Amino acid sequence: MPMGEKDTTERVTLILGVIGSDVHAVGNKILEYALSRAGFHVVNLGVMVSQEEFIGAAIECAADLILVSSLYGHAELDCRGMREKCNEAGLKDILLYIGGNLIVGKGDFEEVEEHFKKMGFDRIYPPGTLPDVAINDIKEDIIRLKVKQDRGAN
Amino acid sequence: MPMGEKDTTERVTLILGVIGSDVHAVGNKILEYALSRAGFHVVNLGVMVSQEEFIGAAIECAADLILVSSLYGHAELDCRGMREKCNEAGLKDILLYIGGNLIVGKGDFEEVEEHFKKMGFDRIYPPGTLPDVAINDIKEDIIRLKVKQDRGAN
Amino acid sequence: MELKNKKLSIDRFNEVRKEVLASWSTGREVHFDEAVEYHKQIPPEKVFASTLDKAKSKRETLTQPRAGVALLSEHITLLRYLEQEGGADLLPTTIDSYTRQNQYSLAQQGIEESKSAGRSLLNGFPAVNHGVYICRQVCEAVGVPIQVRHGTPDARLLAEITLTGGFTSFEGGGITYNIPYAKAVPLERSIANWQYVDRLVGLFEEAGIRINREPFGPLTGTLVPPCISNTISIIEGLLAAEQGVKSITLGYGQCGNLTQDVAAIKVLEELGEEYMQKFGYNDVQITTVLHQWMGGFPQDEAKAFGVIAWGAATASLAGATKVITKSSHEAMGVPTKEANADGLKTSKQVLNMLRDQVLPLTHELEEEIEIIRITTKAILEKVLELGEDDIAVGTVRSFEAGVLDVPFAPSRYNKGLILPARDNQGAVRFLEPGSVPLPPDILKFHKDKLAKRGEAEGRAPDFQMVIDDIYAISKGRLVGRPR
Amino acid sequence: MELKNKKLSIDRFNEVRKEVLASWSTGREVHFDEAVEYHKQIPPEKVFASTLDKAKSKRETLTQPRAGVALLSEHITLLRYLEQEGGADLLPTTIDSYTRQNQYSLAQQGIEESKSAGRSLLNGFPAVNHGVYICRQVCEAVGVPIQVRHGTPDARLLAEITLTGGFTSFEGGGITYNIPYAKAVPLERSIANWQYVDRLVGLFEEAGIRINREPFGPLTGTLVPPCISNTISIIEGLLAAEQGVKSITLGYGQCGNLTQDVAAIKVLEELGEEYMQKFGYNDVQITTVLHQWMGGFPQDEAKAFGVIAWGAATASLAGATKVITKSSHEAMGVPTKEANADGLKTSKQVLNMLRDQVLPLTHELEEEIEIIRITTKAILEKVLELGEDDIAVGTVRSFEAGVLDVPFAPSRYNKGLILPARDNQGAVRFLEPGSVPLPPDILKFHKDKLAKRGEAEGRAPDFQMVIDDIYAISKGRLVGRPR
Ligand code: B12
Ligand code: B12
Repeated sequence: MPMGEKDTTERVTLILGVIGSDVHAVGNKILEYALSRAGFHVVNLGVMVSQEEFIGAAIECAADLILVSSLYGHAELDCRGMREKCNEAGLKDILLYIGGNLIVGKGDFEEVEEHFKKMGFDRIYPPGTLPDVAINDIKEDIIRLKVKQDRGAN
Repeated sequence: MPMGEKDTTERVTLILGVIGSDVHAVGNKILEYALSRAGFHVVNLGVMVSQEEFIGAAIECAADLILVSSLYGHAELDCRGMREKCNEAGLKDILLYIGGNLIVGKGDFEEVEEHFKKMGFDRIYPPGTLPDVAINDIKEDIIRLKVKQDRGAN
Repeated sequence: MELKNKKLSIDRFNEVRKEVLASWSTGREVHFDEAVEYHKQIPPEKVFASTLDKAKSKRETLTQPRAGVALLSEHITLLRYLEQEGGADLLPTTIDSYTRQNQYSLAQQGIEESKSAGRSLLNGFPAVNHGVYICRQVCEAVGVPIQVRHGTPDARLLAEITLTGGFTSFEGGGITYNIPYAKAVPLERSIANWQYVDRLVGLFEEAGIRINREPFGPLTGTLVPPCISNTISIIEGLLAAEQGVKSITLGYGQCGNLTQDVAAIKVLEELGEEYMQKFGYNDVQITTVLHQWMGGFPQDEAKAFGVIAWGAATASLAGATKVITKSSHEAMGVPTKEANADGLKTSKQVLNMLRDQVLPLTHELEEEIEIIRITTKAILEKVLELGEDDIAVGTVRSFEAGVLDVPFAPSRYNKGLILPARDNQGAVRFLEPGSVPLPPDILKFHKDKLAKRGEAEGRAPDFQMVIDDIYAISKGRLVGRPR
Repeated sequence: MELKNKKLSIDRFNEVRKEVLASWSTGREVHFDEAVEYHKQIPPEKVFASTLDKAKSKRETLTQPRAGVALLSEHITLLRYLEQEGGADLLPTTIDSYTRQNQYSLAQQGIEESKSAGRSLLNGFPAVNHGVYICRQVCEAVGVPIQVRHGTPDARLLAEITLTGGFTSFEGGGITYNIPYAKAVPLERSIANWQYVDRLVGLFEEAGIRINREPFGPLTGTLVPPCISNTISIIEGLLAAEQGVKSITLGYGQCGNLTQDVAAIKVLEELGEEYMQKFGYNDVQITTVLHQWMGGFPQDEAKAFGVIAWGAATASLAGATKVITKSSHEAMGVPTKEANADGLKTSKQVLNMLRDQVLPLTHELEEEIEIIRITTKAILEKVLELGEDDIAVGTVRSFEAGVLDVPFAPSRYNKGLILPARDNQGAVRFLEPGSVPLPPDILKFHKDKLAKRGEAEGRAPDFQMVIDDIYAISKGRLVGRPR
């Protein structure tokens, strides 16, 4: 029996926040609204969130996914070592998404994607990505993950 | 004794016109005004001037120089063979200048210059050239030419 | 035959038609009844007249670029790009300069050389040489209405071929496609030739097919006082209506001063309708078009974007039904399709941002409207007087007398006595009125305005001021101040 | 110490100064008297205050970009390019985000990594880390006045270093560089820290050196109702004036509706001057700045040029003393120097073309002016009431009470109860007034305006409408209509 839409989203907890010294709050507020309406359980840490705060919240809430925003251009500096810290904290399976304006300047997005993939992010989004895109991806990834977990549990 | 400014310009007759089926009249009117004010004897044929008309007028007025304008993009087609026709008509020494928007589209000007040099034009001007540029060049070229002719006459 | 503003008889039309269609081989492809059938299957959203009508009733300003290259597949690629990437609401097919002068052999040579050069050596699409079926391929390749834009004193064959070819709008007129576009074509002749074109459109109308017509408002594009261009646009509208044309878009080229431009468009529409009524053409749809600045552009592309955006803002605030867009390549050459699409997109962004905003009627705007209205009417009435109530005859006599006079025009049938210059706010005024019958108080208004500018600049208004104004926008300003 | 709107005593200032200068090594380079001597030799055309003054008296609108990169020579190259190619009348030095948060070690790391990466990994120029002498090299490298632009709640050290470093203008304030730029900085603290900055500027003033100050008007840049940003700009102006600042540029971020934007700038200037008088600051030079649209931009560059040009047109028609320009890269990332210069050039072309044109006062404009005037005054008076006539105290209490409230701000010291949305003409109105003390008839005006839009769109105004409006300009429109 395929999993119903409800099941997919209700079981899912997302951590949302803007990393580093970044204060861009508008997209964050919209993402919170749209992800919550899509049925996810959203824990929004707001702006200026450190790696430690993301990871702490993810552990506390048993989150499936961390959505990192970075608009102001310092994502390369701010995200360094995040995947490793997740691993150290025991968050081995956690999905890491990142979106926004990830580098300083208008770069080639494929290079940017490559770079952040290497840093351990599962999905990387170009500037101006609409929430719906993320919502679909989350559903897809989570189904895959849950199915995997369920299989593992059996 | 160097030639005075007066002498340089007063002895000079210029044929001015817009070649082919081109009707761009505004630049032509301004060129006529500016070149006349600079002291040259200007014979303005206006717009839609054929090669034959240019050459006929040059012979009739014993002109030193033909200034061809072409704005509308067909200069390559309209100017073909003009130098040869001048030669045939006995206008071996005549200076040929051309300016305007010489090709269709925004091309590399150096290529355009090269191309029209090969076609026998002495000076080629990029879009938007101001009359003063041409006035200085005419003086320079004419002095050289007259000196040469004077030497020849002696 | 003697020129008269009278609907051509069908006999006379058919007589001429034979000659016209015989003047180039592709004329053979024209069959009127078949053309009517062809038009009947064109869906309304691809028909110019209905699309303009809808826009007018929604108070929307549509975008339309200029575009045309020599060869079919390149031309289709270009138009599709402008539709899809540029979001053009209306498309053009700009005709090359040889075709405009009926030099079809030269056009043919241009086609051949373009083929071998691998790039367009012609500055437009040679529709006559291509013929009816190639035109239909063009029209069928896109999803929006498409218009023939050119500059042809004798466009009879071009009209036959392109209208049979499925185009639903045809630009031009006996004055606006002669005076700025020709040197030696008598007005009697060009007007007569355009009566033919209008009659052809009228025949389509009578057969149930509405073709849109558009006088070329901007004329020489360079400091044309609004009363001049408005008068001429309205005259051509009337000439077209007499031949049975029912959808007419009156055109105007932006001058740059917002108040004057908005006033010009408002008067154009108002008097256009008034004179249609006056002459009993009661069921003509009148719409308006503003052309973004038609004079010399800045070479710098960023600056050109500024000019383009200001043109779009003006069109929107004036409530024009459509705006003809320019590109950032304007000063340099025919734009690439990308540059052309960019001009559309810049314009669209501004139009959309201004769409819901209106420019309220102010005292200044009312004054400008009144000035343009009075002057336009004065000239129109003089034209009618000289023509003994025949506006075609009046037009010819008015140009002879300098009552109608277009600045910087190449035609020898244009007196060229008037000199325009900008006032201290950048509005175009008469420095020299020539023989244009400006009422004395209006003339004084113009002189005063220019005197004020002269004072501000510490110089007397003269030809140098005119030259400075011709260069001004290309040098990054509106008013050509001394440096 | 308790917050009060009172000129800091020199003793208190000097006490704090020691701490400030000790907080990073480059603090050692600051010597006030030497700085004054340094400023004395800066020619007037490179001084912000005098340049703004001149522009204001000539009714000219000056251009200024945003720009800053990590390393000195790149930064100089950038500024020179903007001056020479872009024709910027005024230059900025935008500070990176680490420095803004006083994270000088992170900034240092950013400098090092930028050096090895060969490109700027910082989003601005880390002036504190670079220190006084590097700042002077920047200021000496260009021929126009240059300003520090940032977003720093505690900018005391930054001000000490950059003003000693020769900059002649300093942006920001205790509210505008806290509420949109920080999450957890108490207003008491940021206002106190900015009193220090203003006092420092006052000391320069007393030593004969005029430094310009500029509250950051746009706040979060996103649908901020003009009465909110005007009130806050004026408050910061008053706080600065109390500390002895004599040249103040009040700022405003374009919303997009021309009438509203023009009205906002006019009221900002008018009330700015009125309140300065009211509190006895009689010799303060007030100028204004309009920021081109500060919210989300279209990704398409041609569309972005449309937004930029419309911003320039608005600045000109509003008569702002300067305009802060955006670039066509805005939605994508910090612009290249070429894109940045293009934004300047597009703006300049429009400014020049509109320079001699004025927007006449219409009924609609008067109404909008009246609405903004009444509301701004109502809020200002409430702030004074809550502060028992102390505007610093009143500000803190007003934010606590939601009397002052900025939409979408990240600060936890901001209530965030108001919701703005555009009306049917695109003017920004209150959908939710929160606790902002709108007079009842004004509130009704806002509600009616939004109801009208709701009607036009067949939906009730709600948060979805707000979201649609946030996205609208980036999607090519002004009003976020449902699709
Ligand atoms: C005004 C204008 C028109 C008016 C002309 C009115 C008239 N009869 O004069 C109208 C609207 C009628 C028109 C029609 C057309 N135009 Co036109 N027009 C322009 C425009 C906008 C300005 C030209 C102008 O008056 N400039 C001001 C004067 C003072 O400058 P100027 O003409 O460049 O001349 C100066 C210099 O170039 C120089 N100069 C010129 N010749 C020479 C020669 C020498 C020896 C020297 C030293 C200097 C020199 O000195 C002059 C004085 O400073 C230009 C684009 C632009 N520049 O912004 C297009 C432009 C020239 N037109 C163009 C085209 C294609 C046409 C049309 C074919 C189609 C159309 N788009 O409608 C028709 C052509 C009709 C025909 N058969 O010729 C193209 C040419 C494209 C190309 N080369 O790739 C241009 C560049 C626009 C574009 N980007 O597409 N046009
Ligand atoms: C408004 C704005 C501001 C406001 C922010 C107010 C506030 N506190 O929120 C102010 C004026 C204060 C500001 C300040 C600064 N800003 Co700013 N700002 C913008 C601007 C114009 C719009 C941002 C916005 O609100 N967009 C609307 C929302 C809805 O979209 P969004 O933020 O992009 O988010 C959406 C998507 O990206 C996506 N998304 C975001 N994150 C994620 C994550 C995931 C996983 C997914 C799936 C999707 C996703 O979903 C969101 C909702 O649709 C952008 C440029 C632009 N986009 O046009 C610059 C921009 C982001 N800012 C920039 C910069 C540099 C700054 C400053 C450093 C300096 C400055 N120029 O003043 C400071 C930084 C302060 C700091 N410490 O962070 C740069 C970043 C440059 C870069 N990366 O190369 C930009 C791109 C402008 C530019 N081109 O220079 N800014």
